[in-house]
Parts: sequence; structure tokens; C-alpha cells
Amino acid sequence: MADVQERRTDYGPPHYEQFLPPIIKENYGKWKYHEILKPGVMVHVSETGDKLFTIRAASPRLVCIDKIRDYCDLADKYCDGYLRFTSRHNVEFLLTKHENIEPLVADLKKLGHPIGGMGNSITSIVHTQGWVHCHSAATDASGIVKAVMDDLSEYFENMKLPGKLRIALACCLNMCGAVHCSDIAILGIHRRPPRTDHTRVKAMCEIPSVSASCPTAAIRPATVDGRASVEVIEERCMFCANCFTVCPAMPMADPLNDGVSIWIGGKVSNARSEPMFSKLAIPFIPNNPPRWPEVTQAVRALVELWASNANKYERMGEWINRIGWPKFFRMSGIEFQKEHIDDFKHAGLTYKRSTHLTF
Amino acid sequence: MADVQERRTDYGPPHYEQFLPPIIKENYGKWKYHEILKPGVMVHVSETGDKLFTIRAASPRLVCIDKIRDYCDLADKYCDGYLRFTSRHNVEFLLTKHENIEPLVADLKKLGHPIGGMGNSITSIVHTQGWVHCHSAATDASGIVKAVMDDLSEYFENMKLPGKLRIALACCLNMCGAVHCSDIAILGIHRRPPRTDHTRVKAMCEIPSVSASCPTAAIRPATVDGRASVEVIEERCMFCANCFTVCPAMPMADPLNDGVSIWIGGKVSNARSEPMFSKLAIPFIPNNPPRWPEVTQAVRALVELWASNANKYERMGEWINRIGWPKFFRMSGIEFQKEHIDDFKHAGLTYKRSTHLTF
Amino acid sequence: MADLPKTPLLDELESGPFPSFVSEIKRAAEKNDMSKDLLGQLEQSYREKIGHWKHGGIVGVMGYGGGVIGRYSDLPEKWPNISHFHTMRINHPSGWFYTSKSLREICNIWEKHGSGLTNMHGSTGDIILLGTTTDHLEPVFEELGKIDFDIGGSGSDLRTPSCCCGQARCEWACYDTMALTYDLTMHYQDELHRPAFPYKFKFKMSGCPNDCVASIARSDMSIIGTWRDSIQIDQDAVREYADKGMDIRSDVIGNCPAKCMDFDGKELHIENSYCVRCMHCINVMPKALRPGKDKGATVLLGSKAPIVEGAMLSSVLIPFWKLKPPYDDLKEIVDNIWDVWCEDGKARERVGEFIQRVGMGNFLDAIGLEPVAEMVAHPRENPYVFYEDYFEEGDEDEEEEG
Amino acid sequence: MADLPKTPLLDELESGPFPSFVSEIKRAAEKNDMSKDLLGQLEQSYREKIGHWKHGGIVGVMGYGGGVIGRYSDLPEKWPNISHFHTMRINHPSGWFYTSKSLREICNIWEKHGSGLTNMHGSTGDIILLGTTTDHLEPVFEELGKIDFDIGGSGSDLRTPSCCCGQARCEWACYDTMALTYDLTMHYQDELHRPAFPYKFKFKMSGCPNDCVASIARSDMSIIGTWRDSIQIDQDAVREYADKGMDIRSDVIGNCPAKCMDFDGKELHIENSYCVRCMHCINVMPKALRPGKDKGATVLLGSKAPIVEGAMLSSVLIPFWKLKPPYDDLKEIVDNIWDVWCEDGKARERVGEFIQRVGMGNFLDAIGLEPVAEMVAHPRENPYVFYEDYFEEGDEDEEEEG
Ligand code: SRM
Ligand code: SRM
Ligand code: SRM
Ligand code: SRM
Ligand code: SF4
Ligand code: SF4
Ligand code: SF4
Ligand code: SF4
Ligand code: SF4
Ligand code: SF4
Ligand code: SF4
Ligand code: SF4
Repeated sequence: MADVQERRTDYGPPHYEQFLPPIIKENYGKWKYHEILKPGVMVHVSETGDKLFTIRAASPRLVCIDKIRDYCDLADKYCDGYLRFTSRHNVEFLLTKHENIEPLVADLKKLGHPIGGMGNSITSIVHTQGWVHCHSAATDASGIVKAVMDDLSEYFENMKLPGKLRIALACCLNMCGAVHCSDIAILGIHRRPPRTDHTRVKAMCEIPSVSASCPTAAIRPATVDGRASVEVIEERCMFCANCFTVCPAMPMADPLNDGVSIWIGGKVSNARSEPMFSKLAIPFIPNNPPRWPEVTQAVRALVELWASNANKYERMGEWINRIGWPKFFRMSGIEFQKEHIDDFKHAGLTYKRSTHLTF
Repeated sequence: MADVQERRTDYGPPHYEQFLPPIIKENYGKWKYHEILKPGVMVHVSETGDKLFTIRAASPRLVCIDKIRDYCDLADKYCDGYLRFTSRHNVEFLLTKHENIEPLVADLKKLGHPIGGMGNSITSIVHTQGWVHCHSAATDASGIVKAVMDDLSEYFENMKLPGKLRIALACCLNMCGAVHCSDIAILGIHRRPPRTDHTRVKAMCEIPSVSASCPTAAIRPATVDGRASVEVIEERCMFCANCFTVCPAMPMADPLNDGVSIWIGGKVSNARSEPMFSKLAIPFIPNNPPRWPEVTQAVRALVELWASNANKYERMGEWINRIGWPKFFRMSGIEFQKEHIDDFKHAGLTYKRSTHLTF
Repeated sequence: MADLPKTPLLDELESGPFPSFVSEIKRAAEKNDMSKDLLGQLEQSYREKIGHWKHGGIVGVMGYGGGVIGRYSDLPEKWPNISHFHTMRINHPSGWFYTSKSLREICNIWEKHGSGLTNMHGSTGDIILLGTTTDHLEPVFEELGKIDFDIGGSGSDLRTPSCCCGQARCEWACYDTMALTYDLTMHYQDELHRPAFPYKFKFKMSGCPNDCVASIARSDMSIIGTWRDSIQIDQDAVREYADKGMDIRSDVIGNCPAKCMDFDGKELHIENSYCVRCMHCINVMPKALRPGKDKGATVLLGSKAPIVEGAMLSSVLIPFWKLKPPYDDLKEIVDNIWDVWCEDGKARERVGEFIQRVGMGNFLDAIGLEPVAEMVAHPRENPYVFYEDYFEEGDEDEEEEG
Repeated sequence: MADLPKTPLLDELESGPFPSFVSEIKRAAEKNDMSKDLLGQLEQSYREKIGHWKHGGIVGVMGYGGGVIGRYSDLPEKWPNISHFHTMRINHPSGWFYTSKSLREICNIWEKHGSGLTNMHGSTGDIILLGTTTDHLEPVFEELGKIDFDIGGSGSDLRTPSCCCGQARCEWACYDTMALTYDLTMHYQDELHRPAFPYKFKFKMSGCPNDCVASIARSDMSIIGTWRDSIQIDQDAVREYADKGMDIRSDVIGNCPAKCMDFDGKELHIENSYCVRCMHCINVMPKALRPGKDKGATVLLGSKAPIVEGAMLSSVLIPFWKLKPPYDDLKEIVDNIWDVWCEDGKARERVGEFIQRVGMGNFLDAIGLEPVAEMVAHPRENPYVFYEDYFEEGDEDEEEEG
């Protein structure tokens, strides 16, 4: 116990002030306006007249320490050692000298990091661990993200879209990230009920909590081959994996049945419309590594459809709200299926309770 | 049984055709447009050029047969005996002769029946039985309706409002009528849990169905003074009277605690916005017969507030949706209370999940 | 007849510009003892702030399971003439059109057999004959039969269908509401008169989305007229409205929920594939705009008052049907719905509640209808999908199982 | 070190314009066996279309209850170097600002003790150090301590709070997001490091309603800047935008959700008492419009991902607070919320789910806050009100009881 008391704990993160470049310290809270000078490059102008230039570069988020050191080298070279990361995991370089912009951009491109993600563009995909680190994953995260962004990189590097478009990916229903409120969300899903390893349930799991964990009451205690275990009523399973979270002996992952679903029309900002949840667009696309071509195609088709039909500033969900979901389904060619109809707790509130229809 | 077979049943209502004036038969489905000539008087013009004049008169709905005979006399005098009632229980006279309009209007006024309820006006209140005929009533229907319409009759007789305003009244939570979708709804409510007559429960009611009838599980079987009966957990009661519907020995009516609540912002039509439910504005006003002055005052204040602030064509609910409920509460001076916050099944969906606020 | 009871409170409701129900009761009470006692009991209710009716017992007409609401005073000694005071619900003619002749006939019957008081009409649409005694029920029915009026619904049966005046007196009616109402009423006489459902069922027909019978709010099946093609525009008439001072941009276009209109000062343009058929522009320019020519109706399901699961509006089942007699398509779907609901619905569960409980998708499967996007305001937001099939190992040909 | 495993599938993810995570892993694998085995196992996952991680065990750092995610390969014989492959979550500095010096120090530690792979950053905001073994956890912590970096959250504790860059680099920040984030992080160190809640709890601070950290979607308490007075307008700058070709009517005014703007070609007028502070007009005319001067924040509660009750957005708790250090008002309410939630919350019940279960009204009573209209999108639609008091007979003075 003496040890523990002496040990230094709970000191918290370093104070941010030590990481702020002098220009920020001096103009903290005094910024007056900003301007995007070109894709990936913006300037913030202070009431004092000071100018801060920001260059935003794409990052794969999963970076090795040598890549971080590369960033550091660039920051040293052009930014007095100051840099930051964004809430969507891009890296930003903070410059005071206008003349440093072009050389830094050139160096970043050399490093293979596109510049962009600002203004009416598609910025990096918020995503999760996938097969790289998580036991829950129904698909990989980084692989799909790479494939999709390769395909959409033009939209990262220019600002030709009607508004911002935010893509997110989560590898399972836990939805680490903001998948539930994204313009386009790619969500890993299981489609096979848990396959119980009856030899391990008793040892690894608490049977009452396992039964209780199932929101649809699909799980009940049962004796299987003389062992205390559980049984799953498969028709009642909606693949939430809550049982697996509490009981490792009930794995959900399954190569034949795992894949992704695509959700659209969510947003987070309060700009114009209130924040919205993403809604199911495509119920299922099988996993097809390494480049998930069906997924990249589907995402591109959605982006193009929106880009060529939405009004200026209209986010994906705002556009669809204006034209109505039936028209969206007709325009996109996506087949409307039973899966699209909500049957969870507040399902009745999603039924169309008016005659506002297009034909 | 022979009797029953011979007996004429299931012949249905008379065919409507026999009640249609010739001009309607000839122009059925051929009407081209209409025009409101003045409050309560409109003309429908057919593709054939024929014109049908309609005069709409207020009716108390609860009418004695001699009043109906008065209507018949007028119909005979001016309309070849044809007349109809509306979906809101007004009486309409169908004329072909323009010169008959003024005399008929004069006769109706003589009879004490105002002309109006068309266009951007307040038409008659859809209402229910109240103390006149229903065992469920928490308030009277016809009395409040009369008092409110007396107060608002100017709006029945002119068309100066921004849009239509529909008022409805129901004397209990069963909500016979369209109280749940009205611009202003007056709803009779109980505020005291059922008072069980333990001497009669056993004889009059099925105890298991009584317990099951309660949506909040406030009722459980109990032995009271040696009798099989039920007991009510009063804190759990939300006064729905479902128990009373299945068990007469559990009356809800209570002079000290019954009264009305006022709900606003509902609509039925699909014009502009989709149909909407009414929302709670004033949680409770005690019964104050014969003229319920607090109710008429509250309704008038709501009408005036809307009339002087809404845009043209904007129904009550559309107006409030534009300005937001917090602003409505500030403007109306109605105090926002715990009662206004939904705590039923989908309550969470009524919380404000954005920062769209006015100050 | 004795004097009318003293009613100081009710008397206050005889003044004021609006017609008074108290005056109506008094007028009936002049010649009818039931109405006289009603007046007395009502005054007492006004004094005591409480109703004086007992829970209804089951009374009715031979061979019919509904249509009469039994009602008994809880003060039968004090008001003996309303110790029984039952209501009869009489099925009205479509659109509530009458001749003075037919109304007088009804009045005569009710003069003889009832209180002389009525509701014209009840909020479901029936002619409400307010207040009679059990022994008069049969005679009333017999006499009504002679003038071809039949009884309406009550209890767990089909209720009297009702409709807006439609093509009889409205230029916007997109189908013949009165014909359909009459046809359904006749076709479903048995369901109307003999309660056999889990709970009540109501039809209401409106000729266009203005929904003048509030069908989307208060009928288990709401049938609302609409059109599929383009709004008919008379550009001259548009200009006339503009010339007469209508601000077309703000009054018409500014209120279009689909934001699909444009006016260049001369021509009004409507991008009809975006129009949601809300009626607003037509409502404000009835001389210039009319619904399209390819007319029909949207069929919606499930509205009701709040008891017990909360109020509901009807939701889209069939986005568009032409709805022509003999309406076989509609009747087939109605029959299927009733079959499924009668089979699996719980007691006192309206069809809207039933659909929510079993899920729209499953309900559609059961009635044999394909899901279409028009049925939902938006697709699901939660990921809890019951995917029905999965592959098994060894399905080398990758056939789906489940 | 041995050669890198063959990864024909993963190799395909090295081409294309976007930076490749595969190249990152390979670069790490050049000098680190864990990363090499990770590459091999990942290739196997790509081939087999399934992950190869086992359910995590509980591992951690002495005195801390969270911050490490235990992870084990399910093929430890085949990939022995990742048989243990735990993640450490390190609390990042507010706003994710760094110096190259501090980042290099972190890299050096991770070079010595881990796989050399990181996430910059995790989606809660932490620096994620991906992959190490149990015996390295303490040494990493010790070395991090020397450079003043501490561990983040995991399990049922407070998670690392995060914020947008706010006043450091944004003209719209209505309060000091970074200062508040730092302050709360320091104040609640114990809650961050020792799980004692029913479930996780997250704070996210955004300086304005654009909400650049998605706080309304993914934090139990979302603190979002706003203002109470009028939008600051520079009319010359407005005209400049107009002159440069901006269609102010359609681009700005046409998108205002409150419909509270007007432009006569010269002056832009905003009816501020109707403005809902959505930011749109400011976003599109940053040189002309700015938030008002009376700045503060809206505090919202309850957002989360869907497991198990369905996803939620945060809802308004405090419409407007000035939010100045030492933030005592905020901390008091946080403490009250935690007390109530810890007392009555179920295991794995997020605070948003808890509020829905007990009811907002009751929750407010419990934390001692008055209900205000800003908390709801609209008042209740159903009539099932729990009126709390009623009169008893004999209350001649009409006092309320209950
Ligand atoms: C750097 C960053 C904050 C940070 O501290 O890290 C940031 C910075 C800015 N945001 Fe943001 N936003 C950032 C994430 C977000 C997010 C969060 C997210 O995407 O997960 C949102 C909510 C997205 C959503 O609604 O789904 C967000 C919604 C906005 C909006 C509203 C856009 C809209 O129309 O809905 C604006 C306003 C605008 O751009 O006009 C905005 C505007 C801005 C401005 C212009 C603010 C300013 O004056 O400095 C900054 C540059 C804009 C740009 O990138 O175009 N920022 N911004 C984040 C950059 C992420 C990235 O790397 O791409
Ligand atoms: C690492 C990270 C994803 C990433 O790649 O960035 C992550 C990874 C995991 N999350 Fe998460 N979550 C991460 C941010 C989130 C977020 C986003 C956020 O915090 O802004 C969410 C959605 C917001 C929310 O809190 O609801 C999120 C919602 C969940 C949930 C669902 C919680 C819920 O109430 O709905 C779970 C399931 C659980 O708690 O059992 C979960 C569980 C997990 C677990 C611990 C899996 C488990 O069941 O044990 C994952 C460990 C993966 C691993 O192997 O490292 N993770 N998780 C993120 C944390 C990094 C960091 O600390 O910075
Ligand atoms: C006679 C009646 C139908 C019937 O068969 O009985 C009827 C008749 C007409 N309605 Fe209606 N409506 C009638 C009840 C309704 C109802 C039902 C209700 O109130 O319970 C509604 C839905 C109300 C709601 O949304 O809550 C209704 C919503 C409309 C609307 C949409 C108004 C809006 O802006 O929301 C119009 C269009 C208009 O007036 O511009 C309309 C328009 C019309 C027109 C102009 C249709 C026409 O071309 O003939 C008729 C005369 C209008 C008037 O009264 O101003 N009618 N109308 C009903 C008269 C009731 C009464 O005595 O006052
Ligand atoms: C007479 C009438 C009110 C009126 O004054 O107009 C009426 C009167 C009664 N209604 Fe109703 N309802 C009447 C139209 C309605 C409507 C409106 C409609 O049909 O358009 C509704 C709302 C729509 C709906 O169906 O949901 C309505 C929803 C109810 C309910 C709640 C049903 C529900 O599912 O939510 C009940 C309760 C019940 O069924 O137990 C109810 C029950 C009753 C009972 C039978 C009371 C009872 O619990 O036994 C009332 C008998 C009163 C009496 O003494 O005569 N009444 N009732 C209406 C029927 C007249 C007619 O046939 O024309
Ligand atoms: S989304 Fe699921 S699989 Fe992916 S990191 Fe989060 S918990 Fe793991
Ligand atoms: S995955 Fe979810 S629904 Fe299926 S059995 Fe497990 S807990 Fe139940
Ligand atoms: S609303 Fe209630 S009290 Fe009034 S008539 Fe209907 S059931 Fe009776
Ligand atoms: S009134 Fe409703 S909530 Fe109260 S005890 Fe009766 S059934 Fe239950
Ligand atoms: S619903 Fe439509 S068709 Fe029927 S009366 Fe009303 S406006 Fe005319
Ligand atoms: S009917 Fe409604 S949606 Fe269609 S064009 Fe007219 S106003 Fe717009
Ligand atoms: S949330 Fe607002 S204050 Fe913060 S960075 Fe985004 S725009 Fe700026
Ligand atoms: S901030 Fe939004 S609501 Fe306010 S004036 Fe600007 S656009 Fe309108």
C-alpha cells in the first residue's frame, strides 16, 4: 500500500498551453474570420491582424511511429515544431509564414499524404479497429476505408460538392464512432445467430446474465449434452451480439454471413437542419476483401447521386428529406425491402402517416 | 328462429342518390371550381356552367326534432327540400337560385343560427356527449362548446384569421372525435385515481381483467375487509380510466378533481405540412359550469395569440413549429411544467435533441 | 305535462350568439318527459360537477349485436323518466345528404318512441337518436325499416363508414367517395351489425388530401383521394390571381412543402415529380389549379384515439389505387387484413396497434402485400434487423437457408 | 529479423492515392516482430474473412481500473508475437495540439515497449498505442509519467473528454472548449481512472453549434457553445459578398430554418428573437456575420451508440450557461447527475437510457433542476399525465393533497 501511495497517478494529460504555437497563444479567442485559400489550406485572421495558415493532410489514422516522426520533421521544418490532429484524425500543420505553404504541400504529397478535406469535400472516414484489433468485428475497418477513400480521393482534394459529406465506418453494431449520424455510414454486421460452444459456456459465462443480455429474449438456459448451457431461438435473433459481449463462448463472426450494411442521411451539425440519424440504405453486402469493390461502388453511386441532385449546401439527409425516401429509392435503384422497415421499439413512428407522396 | 329469418335486417342505409338535388346529380364529378362569396356562402361552378350555392349555418349538434323540422321548412322554402350536414355537424342548404340566398340567410338568423364557418374561420366544435349521455365524462361537452363558441362567434362569422382553426372537445381520454389532431382541443380529465367500491368489485367485475387493464400496473388483486377486490397504487395512476371501462365499480369521476386540459397545434389536412397531433398546452383547469370562464378565456387568448402572430395560411401548429415551443410558452405566458414533459412510451423522442433554441 | 324543472345554471347557456343545446332540450322537454328529466338531471350535474349515468348494460335490437348504447341514470328515483335512456345509432346516408321528407320521417318516429332529442350527427357519422327505453328499441327499428334506415355499429364491429361530400359537391374529389362508402357499407352489413372483431373498425373516405372527414386521424382504414400525374394549370387564371394582388411567390410557392414550384411573373411551373400532392397551391388558387387527371386514392391504415397505446395516425398501405367499382382489389385487402387481425389480434387491440405489435414487415407478409418505400417516412435508424436467411457451411453453391 | 510474411491480399491495399495502413504496418514490421505477426494474422483474416482476436481479459496498470484493452490472438501458436496484443489508451492534450518534441517522446517509448503502431487518435480521442504485452504496461506507464502523459478511460468510467480546437483556432467558439476540457479532465481524474459508474460516461465540448467533435451524437454530456444576443453583422461585408456574386436570398436566407432573415439588396436584417442559432448564415458569410457577444453554451445529455436501447442524440438540459472557470455550476450538476445515476442506474445503462427509463420529469426532480420548455422538442401528445396532487373531500379550504 505504501508503494501505491508514493506512486504518481492521476496527474492527467499535459496542459494544452505548452503545445500551442505563440501565434495561437497571442490570438486565443481573438480570431475574426477564416478563408479557405484552396483545398486543404485555410487562413484564420485575427482581430490583431495576425494570420495563421493551416494545412490539412489525410492520414490513415493507423500510423506507425516512423510516420509520426515524419510529421514531426515537417512540423520542425515549416512550423516551428507545432502540429495538431483533427477530430476526424487528419493531421494539421500550423504555419505563420505564407511562403512555407507550397513547400510543405509539396513535401506532404511526396510523403503520399493528399491535402484537402476542407469545405465542401469528403474528409477522412472516422473508423474503428476491425480485424486489426477488435474481437467483435464483422468486417475490417482500415481496409474498406482505404478502398473507399482511394476511390473518392478526388472529392477529398477538391471542393466541388454541394456540401460537406461525412463518411464513417464501424465494424460492428457497437458503432464506435459516429456511424449513427453520418451522411454515409458503413456498418459491419453479422447475419448468423451466435453459435454456442456448449463446452465453454458454463466455465466462461454467467448463464443468467447471458439470458438477460438478449433484448429479444432469444436466449434461454438449457441443458445440452448433459452440460448446463443456453439455447438460442434463431428466428428471434437480430444479431446485436450483446450475448457475445457478455459471453465469449457465443461467437457471432462467420465468414459466410458477415458483411456490411450501408446507412445514409445522418448529420451532426446544427447547421440549417437539426442533427439526424443515418437510415438504412443497403441492408447487406458480403465481405469481399481486400478492396470490397461492391462497397466502394455503392458508396460512389450514393455520392454521385447526391452530388448531381442536391441543392447547394444540402447535406445528404437534407436532400432526401426534401425529395422523400420513395423518390430516393426510385432514383438510386436500390430495392426497398422488408429489412428497411423499422421493427424495433419506436417503429410505428417511422411509418408514413400522411399522404405526402411523390409518384 | 323462423321469425328471425323472415325479419328484414342488414338492408343498410338508404342510397344517397335519392337525396341529391338534381343539380348535383347532373354535375356529379364535374365541378370545376368554387368561390366563397361571403362568410358562410359559397358557390360551386360546374364544367357545364351550372352553379350550386351553399349556405352553412351553425348547429348545436344536439338538436330536437322540432329544430330539424325547422331546417326542413327552410329547405322546402328555398332548396326544393334538399339539405345536408357537414362532417363538423353544421347544416348546409343547397340552393340553385342566387336570389334565394339573402332571404334564407335572414330566416336562419331569425332562427338564431349564425352563418359562417367557411374559409379562414373557426367552424363549429366537434364534440361529444358529456354529462348529457356518457358515463365516462370528466366534464360536460355541450356546455363548454356553447360557452366557447359564444365567445368566438365573431370568428365563425368572418374570415379574418390567418388560416382555418379547428377546435374539438372530448369529455374523457377516450377522445371520441378528433381531439388528438386539432388546432385547439379541450379534453376532460380526471385527476383522482379510481375509488374502488369494494362491495361491488367481486360481483360486477372480473378481477384478473381489471388488473390487466391497467397500463401502468397500478392495480393488483387484494382482499379488502374480507372481500375479494383490487387495490390501486395511487402514485402509479395516470387517470386513463381504462379500469373503469372494464369495471363499473371503479369510478373516476370526482367533482373536486375533474376538469379540462387544453391541447394545441394539431391538424388533419395534408395541406402544406403533414397531419400533426395536438400537444399539451394547459395541464388543468377545474370544471366551472355553467360557462367555464377560465376555459373560454384560455381558448380566446390562444386564438388571439395565433391570429396576431402567424403568417398567412399558417395553422396553429405550423406557426408554433416555426417559432419553437419555448418561444410559444414565453409569448403565451403559460407556465411550462413537469406535466408538459412526455413520460409515456416514446417520451425520449420528444426531448429536444439539437441546439436549435431561441433566447 | 308538469312544469319544466328549475335550471338556473343551464339557463345561463341560453344567452349568447351561438345556438343553444339547452334551448333544444327545453323545446323537447315541452312535450317529452324523458327530455324533461334529462334537463333536471343535467342541471344537477352542473350543480354537482359530476355526471349521473351508470355504466351501460347490453341492450339491442333482435338479430343485431350493436348499434344501441345502453344508458341508465344513477338517480332513477329522482329522474324516473331517464332511468333507461338508451341511444340508437342510425347509419346515415353517404355524405349526410337528406331530403326534408326523409328527415321528417325520422323525426316522426323519434317523436313517438324517444326523447325527441338527436345528434345530427355523432362523431363517427351516425344519426344519433338520444334516449329511449328498451321496449321501444324494436318498434323504432321496425319503423325505421319502413323508411329504409338501418342501424349503425357499436362494440367490436365495423362502424358506420363515412365520407366527405366528394364528387357531389367538390371539384377536388379524386374518386367517388360516396359511391365507395355506400358500396362498402352494403357489402359489409354483417360485420357492421354483428361484433366479431378484436375491437372496433372504422372506414373514412376523403376525396383529396384536405381530408375533410379527418379520416387519417380517426379511421382504421383511411381512403384519401390523390392523383399520379401533373397538376392541371390554367396559366391565364394564374396571371389573373397575380393581377388581383395575390403574392404568388410568398403565398403559394413559399408554402409548397416540396419546394417544387416556380413563377417567373408569367408562367407558373410545377416540377410534378417532386410534388407531394399536399393541395396547398390548389387550395389557394382553385380557379387556376386542379388535381391531375390520373386520379385515385391512397389507402392508409391504423388511426385511432389514444386508449391505450397512444393515439395514432393512419399510415400508408397502398400508395395509389384507381378505386373503381366493384372495388374488388380493396375488398380483397380488407378481407385479408380482417382475417389476420381476427386471428392474431388481442382483445381491444385496434388494427393500428396490432401492426405495431407484430411489425409492419410481418403484417405485410401475412396479408400478402409487398413492402414499398411509400409505407415509411424513412427507413429504419437502428441496426436490429431480422435478416431471415444465412449460409451454412457446405452450401458450396451458396444457396440461402435459414 | 525474419522476412515479412507474404501478404498478397493486403498488398493490394498499398496502391491508390490515399495513404495506406498496410504500408504503415509493414514499415513498423520492418523492425518489430509484433507488427510482423499482426501483418500475418491480418492477411489470414483477409483470406478467411474473419477476425482472429479473442475476447479481452482484464489487464491494466497498477492503481488504475481502465485504460488498457486486453487482446489475445486466437492463433497464438501461429502468431506468437501477438498472442498478447493489448492497447493502451493515453489521454491526449485538449484539442489534439502537440509539439514535435512531445510526439517524438511518445514514439520513443512505444518503439521500446510496443508494436510501434498507433492510432492518432482513437474515436473517443485518446492516443491509441496499439499492441503490447502485459509485462510492458507498467514500464510504459512509468515512462509516460516522465513526460506527463496519463492514461485514458475504458470500462464503466469517465472516458477521456475531448473538444474542438475552439478559441485556439476558430473564430466561432462561444466558450473556451480547451480550458473546460482540461479542467474537467483534471477535476475528475478519479472517475476517469477507476470505473465506478453503471456504464461509461463521455464528455465532449464543441465551441459552437457546428459541433466539430460530434458531441451531440457521441457523448453522455455534450457542451455546445451558443450565444443569447444578436448575430453581429458587418453590413459592408454583406454587400461585398453580394457584389462578389453570392445569391443571398437563396443561399443564405433560403436556408435559414427559422425563416427570420430578410435582405433588401442593401441591408441584411435578422429577427434575432426567432433565430435558432443554427450557424448556417454565419458559416456561409464568415467575414460578414459572427455569433453575438453574450456567449456561453448549451448543456445536453445522453447521446450514445445503439446498443441496446437504440441510438440517442443528446437532449437539452441547460439551455444557456455562461460557463466560466472554475465551472462550479457545471460540476455541481455533473455530480448530482452521477449521484442519481450511480444510485438508480442499472448495470450497462447509459445516462441517456436511464433518463428515458425514469422519465425526464422525475430525473429533473432528482437532480434538483426546474423543467423548462427548451428541454423538449414539443410538449406531450398523449394524455397520460401523472398529476401529483388531488383534492380530498373535506378540504374545504381546497388545499391540495396527494
Ligand atoms: C478541424 C475540425 C475541428 C477540430 O478541432 O478538429 C473542424 C474545423 C472546422 N470546421 Fe468543422 N471541423 C471538424 C470536424 C467537424 C465535424 C465532426 C465530424 O465530421 O465528425 C462536423 C459535424 C459534421 C456533421 O454534421 O456530420 C463539422 C461541421 C462543420 C460545419 C457544418 C457543416 C454543415 O453544413 O453541416 C462547419 C461550417 C462550414 O463548413 O460551413 C464547420 C466549419 C469548420 C471551420 C470552418 C471552423 C473555423 O472557422 O475554423 C473549420 C474548418 C472547416 C473545414 O474543415 O472545412 N464544421 N466539423 C474538424 C476537422 C475534421 C477533419 O479532419 O475533416
Ligand atoms: C478504440 C475504439 C475504436 C477506435 O478504433 O477508435 C473503440 C473500441 C472498442 N469499443 Fe467503442 N471504441 C471507441 C470509441 C467508441 C465510440 C466513439 C466515441 O467515444 O466518441 C462509441 C460511440 C459513442 C458511445 O459511447 O456510445 C463507442 C461505442 C462502443 C460501445 C457501445 C456503447 C453503447 O452504449 O452503445 C461498445 C460496447 C460496450 O461498451 O460493451 C463499445 C466497445 C468497444 C470495445 C471495448 C469492444 C468490447 O466490446 O470490448 C472496443 C475495443 C477495441 C479494441 O480492440 O481496442 N464501444 N466506442 C474507440 C476508443 C478509442 C479512444 O479511447 O479514443
Ligand atoms: C363541408 C365539408 C366536407 C363535408 O363533406 O362535410 C368541407 C368542405 C370544404 N372543405 Fe374542408 N370541409 C369540411 C371539413 C374539413 C375538415 C375536417 C374537420 O375539420 O374535422 C378538414 C381537416 C381540418 C384539419 O386539418 O384539421 C378540412 C380541411 C380543408 C382544407 C385544408 C385547410 C388547411 O389549410 O389545413 C381545405 C382547403 C382550404 O380551405 O383552403 C378545405 C376545403 C374545403 C372546400 C373548399 C372544398 C370544396 O372545394 O368544396 C369546402 C368548403 C370549405 C370551407 O368550409 O371553407 N377543407 N375540411 C366539411 C365542413 C365542416 C364544417 O362544417 O365546418
Ligand atoms: C357517441 C359518440 C360521441 C359523440 O357524441 O359523437 C361516442 C360515444 C362513446 N364512445 Fe366513442 N363515440 C363516438 C365516436 C368516437 C370517435 C370518433 C370517430 O369515430 O370518428 C372516436 C375516436 C376514433 C377512434 O375510433 O379511435 C371514439 C373513441 C372511443 C374510444 C377509444 C377507442 C380507442 O381505440 O382509442 C372509446 C373507448 C372504448 O372503445 O372502450 C369510446 C367509447 C365510447 C362510449 C361507447 C363509452 C364507453 O366506454 O362505453 C361512448 C358512449 C357515449 C354515449 O353515452 O352514447 N369511443 N369514439 C360517437 C359515436 C357516434 C356515432 O356513432 O356517430
Ligand atoms: S465497432 Fe465493434 S468491432 Fe469495431 S472497434 Fe468498436 S466494438 Fe470493436
Ligand atoms: S445476437 Fe442479440 S438478439 Fe441474437 S441471441 Fe445474441 S443477444 Fe439475442
Ligand atoms: S369522450 Fe369519453 S366521456 Fe365523452 S362521449 Fe366519448 S367516451 Fe363518453
Ligand atoms: S385509471 Fe388507468 S392508470 Fe389509473 S388505475 Fe385505472 S387503469 Fe390504472
Ligand atoms: S376532402 Fe377534398 S374532395 Fe372531399 S370535400 Fe374536402 S376538399 Fe373536397
Ligand atoms: S400540391 Fe403542394 S406539394 Fe404539390 S406543388 Fe402544390 S403546394 Fe407544392
Ligand atoms: S465546433 Fe464551432 S467553434 Fe468548434 S471548431 Fe467547429 S466551428 Fe469552430
Ligand atoms: S443562425 Fe441560422 S437560424 Fe439564425 S439567422 Fe442564421 S440561418 Fe437563420
